[in-house]
Amino acid sequence: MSLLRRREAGIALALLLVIGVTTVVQPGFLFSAGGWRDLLLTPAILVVLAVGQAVVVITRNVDLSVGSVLGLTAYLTGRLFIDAPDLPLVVVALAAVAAGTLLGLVNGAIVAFARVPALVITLGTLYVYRGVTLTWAGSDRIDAGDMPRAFLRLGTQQVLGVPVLTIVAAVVLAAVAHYLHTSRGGRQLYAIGSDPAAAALAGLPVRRRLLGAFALGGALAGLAGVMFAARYGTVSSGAGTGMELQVVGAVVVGGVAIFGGSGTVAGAALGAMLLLTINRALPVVGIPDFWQRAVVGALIIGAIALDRVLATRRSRRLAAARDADPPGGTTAVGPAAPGPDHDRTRTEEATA
Amino acid sequence: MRSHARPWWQRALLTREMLTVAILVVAWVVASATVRGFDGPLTITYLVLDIAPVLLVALPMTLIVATGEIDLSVASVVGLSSVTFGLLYQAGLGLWAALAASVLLGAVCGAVNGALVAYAGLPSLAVTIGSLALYRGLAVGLLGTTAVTGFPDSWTDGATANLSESPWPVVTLGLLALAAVFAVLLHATPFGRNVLDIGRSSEAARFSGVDVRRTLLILFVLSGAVSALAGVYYTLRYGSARGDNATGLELQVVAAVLLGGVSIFGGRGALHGVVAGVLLIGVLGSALRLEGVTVNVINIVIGTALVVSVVAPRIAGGVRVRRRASTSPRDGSAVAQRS
Amino acid sequence: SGGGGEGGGGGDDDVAITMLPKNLGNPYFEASTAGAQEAAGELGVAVDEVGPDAASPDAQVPFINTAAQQGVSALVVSANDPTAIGDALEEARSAGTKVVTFDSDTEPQFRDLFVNQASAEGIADKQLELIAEQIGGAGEIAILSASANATNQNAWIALMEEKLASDYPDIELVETVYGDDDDQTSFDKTAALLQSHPDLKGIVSPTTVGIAAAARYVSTSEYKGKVAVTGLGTPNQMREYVEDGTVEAFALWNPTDLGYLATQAAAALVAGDITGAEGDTFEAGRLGEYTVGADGEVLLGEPFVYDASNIADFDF
Amino acid sequence: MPNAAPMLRLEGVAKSFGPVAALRSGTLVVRPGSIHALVGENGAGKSTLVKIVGGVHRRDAGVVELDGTPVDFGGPAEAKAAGVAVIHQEPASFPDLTVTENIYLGREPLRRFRRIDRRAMRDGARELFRSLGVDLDPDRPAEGLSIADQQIVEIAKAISLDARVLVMDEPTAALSAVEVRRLFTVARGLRDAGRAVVFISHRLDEVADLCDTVTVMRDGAHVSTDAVADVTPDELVRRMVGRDVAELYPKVPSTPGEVALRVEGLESTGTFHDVSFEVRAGEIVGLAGLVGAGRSEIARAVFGVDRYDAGRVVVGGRVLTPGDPAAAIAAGLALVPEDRRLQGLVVESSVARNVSSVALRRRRAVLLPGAEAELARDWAGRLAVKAGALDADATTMSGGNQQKVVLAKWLATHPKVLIVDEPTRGIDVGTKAEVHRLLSGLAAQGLAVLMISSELSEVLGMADRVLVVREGRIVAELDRAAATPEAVMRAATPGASAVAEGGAA
Ligand SMILES: Nc1ncnc2c1ncn2[C@@H]1O[C@H](COP(=O)(O)OP(=O)(O)OP(=O)(O)O)[C@@H](O)[C@H]1O
Ligand SMILES: Nc1ncnc2c1ncn2[C@@H]1O[C@H](COP(=O)(O)OP(=O)(O)OP(=O)(O)O)[C@@H](O)[C@H]1O
Ligand SMILES: [Mg+2]
Ligand SMILES: [Mg+2]
Repeated sequence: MSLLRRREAGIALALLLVIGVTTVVQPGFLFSAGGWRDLLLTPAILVVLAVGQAVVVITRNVDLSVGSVLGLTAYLTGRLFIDAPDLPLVVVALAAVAAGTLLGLVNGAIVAFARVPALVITLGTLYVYRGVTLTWAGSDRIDAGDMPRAFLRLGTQQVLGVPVLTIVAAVVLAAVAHYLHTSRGGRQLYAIGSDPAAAALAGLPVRRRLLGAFALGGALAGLAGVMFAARYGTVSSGAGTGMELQVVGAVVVGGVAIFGGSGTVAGAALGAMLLLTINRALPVVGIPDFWQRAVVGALIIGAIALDRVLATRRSRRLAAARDADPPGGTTAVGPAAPGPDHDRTRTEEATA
Repeated sequence: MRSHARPWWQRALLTREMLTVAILVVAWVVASATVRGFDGPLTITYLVLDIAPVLLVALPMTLIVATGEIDLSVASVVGLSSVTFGLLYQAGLGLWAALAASVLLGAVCGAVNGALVAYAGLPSLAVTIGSLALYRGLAVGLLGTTAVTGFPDSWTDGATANLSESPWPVVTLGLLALAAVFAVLLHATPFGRNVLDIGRSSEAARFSGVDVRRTLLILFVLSGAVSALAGVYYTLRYGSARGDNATGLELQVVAAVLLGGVSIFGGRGALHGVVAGVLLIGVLGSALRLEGVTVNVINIVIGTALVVSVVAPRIAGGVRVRRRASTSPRDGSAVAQRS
Repeated sequence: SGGGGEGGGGGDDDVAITMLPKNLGNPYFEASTAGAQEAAGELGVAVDEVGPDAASPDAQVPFINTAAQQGVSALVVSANDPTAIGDALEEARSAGTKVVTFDSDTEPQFRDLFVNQASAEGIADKQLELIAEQIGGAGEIAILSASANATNQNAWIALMEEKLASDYPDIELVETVYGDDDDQTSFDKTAALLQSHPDLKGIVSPTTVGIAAAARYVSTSEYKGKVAVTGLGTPNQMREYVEDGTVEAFALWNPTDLGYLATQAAAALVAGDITGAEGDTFEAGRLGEYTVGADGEVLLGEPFVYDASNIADFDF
Repeated sequence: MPNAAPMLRLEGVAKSFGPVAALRSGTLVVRPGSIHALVGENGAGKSTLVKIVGGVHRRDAGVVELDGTPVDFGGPAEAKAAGVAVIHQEPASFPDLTVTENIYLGREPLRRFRRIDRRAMRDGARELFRSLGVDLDPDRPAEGLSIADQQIVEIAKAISLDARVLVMDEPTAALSAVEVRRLFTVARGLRDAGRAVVFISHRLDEVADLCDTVTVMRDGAHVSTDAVADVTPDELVRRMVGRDVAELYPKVPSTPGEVALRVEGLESTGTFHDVSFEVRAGEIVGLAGLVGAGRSEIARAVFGVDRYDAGRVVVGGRVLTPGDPAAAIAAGLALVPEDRRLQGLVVESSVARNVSSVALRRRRAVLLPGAEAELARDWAGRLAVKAGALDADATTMSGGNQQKVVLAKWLATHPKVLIVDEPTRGIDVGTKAEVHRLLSGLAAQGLAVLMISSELSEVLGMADRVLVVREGRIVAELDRAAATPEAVMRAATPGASAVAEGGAA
């Protein structure tokens, strides 16, 4: 645990480092109304997605369809504003979240009941959901003019200098983190990811938990869709394309093991912030537009490598601990070991 | 003792691969019968030209997935090799020199992935998501806004010309040859057996003297090299080397491989299934386009096909599902490891 | 839609035209397709819109191939790459299909006709005029373009760079970034631009997606009113920002007219009224008569400037 | 008490996995306040029966009654809820969770707002370990626990359920004597509290020691149920095997040839130190020691799957490259590893592919269809492997048969030196005898055999020489004559008191 915490501390440190360096090069990066706001605002959407993805990955699954779900729900949000102008914002938002939950449930149901790999299924639904959006939207798109001012304002509004979307992301993060850490269901998600077969043998409600995880992932993707519409003010049928890899990248950078069982949503959130902050920092420190992706890629690989180093240290420590003061299994062996061997000899002579 | 539980024809026909082959045949027949213009000679030409890069990359991907790993960086390698090839052409290199150099670079890209996965023991999914961004970044970085064009016809013909009067493009031969090579490699050599064993239990493979790391490294190098080859083909077919060439190809390839019946957990898979998977995606696309169906519906169809192809056998062979599920937890986890 | 199928039926008696924009889901092309349909209605020909979801040449090629297989009478295409789709177009033409490029051209040898929205010079000049007057003739500006390989954008940008050097000594182009015609990317690139160039006076975005995203970002930031945004945009996308004062004025030709003209030209080619040779003239319905210029170019006209005074009159 | 109404009753329970009839008619009647032994050969269907009781599998036929009321568990959860606790044969712990979380998973004590009460949980775990007399850190992750410790956690989990029926499937397979005794104490405690306990083991001495009633199974069917006092061990064995077991240790004396394997000063920090020994052609050398002494590690290092820090391994005069099993195999070395399901076999692969996996793949550049089956049929025949067909997955075989496949796989390479690690762990007496006959036969033909076993009697019965490993060092070398149980144990156990205690046991 302490070591996991150290893992998150590492990312946080890297984040601060990036911010620090960039701010030195360009004070406005932090010390300007816009700089400060974007620092908090830009990662908000990816953080929400990463939290959802982290929960799924912890169960040793993955949801590649989040980008398409975001696109669909973002468009739905806009459509509702146009087709049902007098719906209150909250209702619209809830509708989008509900839609996301539904799409997540579809993934979860197929994975949990047909016992098929999530990677394959969500790769399929990535295509399907995107196709549905394209069919529905066609060349139509939602422009800022189509959405209520009040809603668009949410995309940038600040409370006490903190953007609303950032607050939303923070609340989501806190809630999910609390659930994972302190509830039975939360711990079971880790158990399932740690060893699915053992989880089944232990009689955990594996299917229900998987459904829950995917539903949560979908719901958060839906919420992200709403945030997307509010922030970018325009939604085309291509919204969120290719986001899945960015999200998984963030989760991995955040130290959530891709094979499930370990990692925290806080880490995933930090990973998301780190990725996007670096994205924004690179041009400021003068890395030309075109080379930026390369740097991000190198960063992701670096982060995973770091994880490995830490993990290896951990298991070495555990092995050492076992040898140093061998617990139950190996301690008291000494004095009485001959016992059963004698007995056994006797029996087997008898059997002869 | 009997060497087989089931008669040969059952073993040959009642396989996951054959399901894909069957769907392909049906799709083809239906399309030829109902879709105007599908039975024309152009269909074959375009089909081959379009699927060529997917098929190329799918060959090594099949083996990688069969070990339980995955390589998502392939499309970026295609892009990077396309750019390198273009730049080398500008620099005045000959066709073969430029081609060799690009393929070599691809091999290096693959080696980097392979080293990180096999020797540093990092999860391939994560690593190659990283190198996907890295290699693509290098590709667009190298060329920026420019695109290298104007390759001599003598070069581009190799990628686009047909065999004399037949509707079959020249590249067909190359594809068949390479597919055959990989088929033999996977199904009839010790290396292939080891690949499948690693997919099922790399621990047991190690105890049988299989050099798991070297095997993985080789596979990723192959993947890089073949992707680079696809990059060159790409460049010559479209006569334009660009940093963003083949963006998103990786998902198409993975989809095709899985559609072809390779288990994402590793340990199971056959090349004829994958070839059928690639063709199926190509045929569906071309038939639907001829019907004037737009890209979105095509996406839906392909996505659904992917899901169904995985779910259907599960539901059919429900017995097997239960059996697999009830094997000892240790093995269960060892298998699930790679989900 | 089985429209393609019907088209495949008889390229000879009834005329079938395939409209292939850079990508679907782009309102600019929605407008041009509307124009195409209008023309089709008047001419009594069938127009089908097909296209990829991402604006890349390799995604465009299969649709060109399909058109060739269907043996459609004409293909009206906005090229994602000047050369990459060349072979496919040639094959289509050898199969008897007339090829008209619009909005974004290929190399001349690949098509019969290019319907140009406005001369590249015209577009470049107009945008520089606008930005110059909006920032008072001096200061740093940046360009937010579409994809790095977009033919027409790159052509305009090159011209703008020349013009800046020669005619606008006090205006400095500090950076050109690429939003790939994706809302989110363009939006974030705008943010990055303003971050990294605190003294930036204006942003020119010669693409409808880019200018909308830039305007959206600026309108919600403290740069509103301080940093000018202009370029090429559609009224519906920009209305919001013109009304709230983020954007003073922007330019664009009428994409509906562009699609209309392109379709008229295609029909004329099919009918054999013109061959695409310089000097050919044809009747383009409500737009009147047009003449084919050097290397098969037909010029729609000069770009039109939209601002608070007139934007209410347009809806596309 | 024995004639109280049954707490658990199974009658003619059947279960098949596809073609395999794992259980034909399982019958088991367990009364409260009784410890009931369930014995049978590998593949007799014990674990399958247990898994049905525990709700892991659903039965195809038959009745299961709990306290006289018929039950049909849909899953392990239902079984738990009904008061049935099962310790399965393969411990299944969650490496990423702490030991405590492993024990209480799904049943964590809660505070207000249904939040987990971590303190209460930790204290509970401490208490459980105290009652089992082991000191495990409740907060350490389960990752890296030795098999034995994993088994302990399983036991603690089962006990914490405070169930009416406790079923233990070979819980002692990996336990040390002391742990076994403590486990027995706990079990007796439960019995005296009126619970029903089912105990599965291949060690008949343990059955005699702990149980009051014993049920014998063979080929998935019930054979007999008696009071333990009424049946002799060899009678039990006869019923289990269905035939008389031949001599268990058919050791043919052989004349050692030249040195086949020489290990010189092998060193691996933390695991073993300065290990040197020789094995000659035609002799069987036993490697004795307590569980955890490091014998497997030595074997793995010699074979090359593990690296070592110093020393060298010489096979047939050739010095092996460290950490390169391929080289070892080429030199004529073979290792039958400790864990056959994880290391010995690719259980998802067919018998044919497993048998031919090493021999054939080293010889052929291209594998023609049939070649594998050919080789496999030959060896499966020689070792009398029982399998549906050569292309049947190894998963579907019972422990004993799987072990034979592993042996076949290595013998097919015609090795000069054969290392066997726990060759008969969890294997029934019948198969055991076959394996022993095979080994001594091979030795007689000039094969050099290094045998690791935790069963002292096995080592003494089979070995020409015995090397004793203690805490990673070879502390004694005894020839067949000198190798008495006392001598070996004295060498193996730290502290002289060992022997005294041992005698007492
Ligand atoms: N999941 C399964 N799929 C197919 N066959 C199985 C499965 N589980 C068990 N079997 C078969 O059922 C038979 C009984 O197996 P089981 O594990 O119950 O034997 P056992 O008495 O526990 O043997 P051991 O003493 O080695 O544990 C064996 O032949 C085994 O191969
Ligand atoms: N499951 C395990 N994982 C990692 N290390 C282990 C495990 N079990 C034991 N060890 C450690 O490895 C060393 C040797 O253990 P091992 O059980 O291999 O000894 P052994 O002499 O082979 O005993 P046996 O072969 O009877 O199990 C000891 O230090 C022990 O703590
Ligand atoms: Mg068993
Ligand atoms: Mg051992």
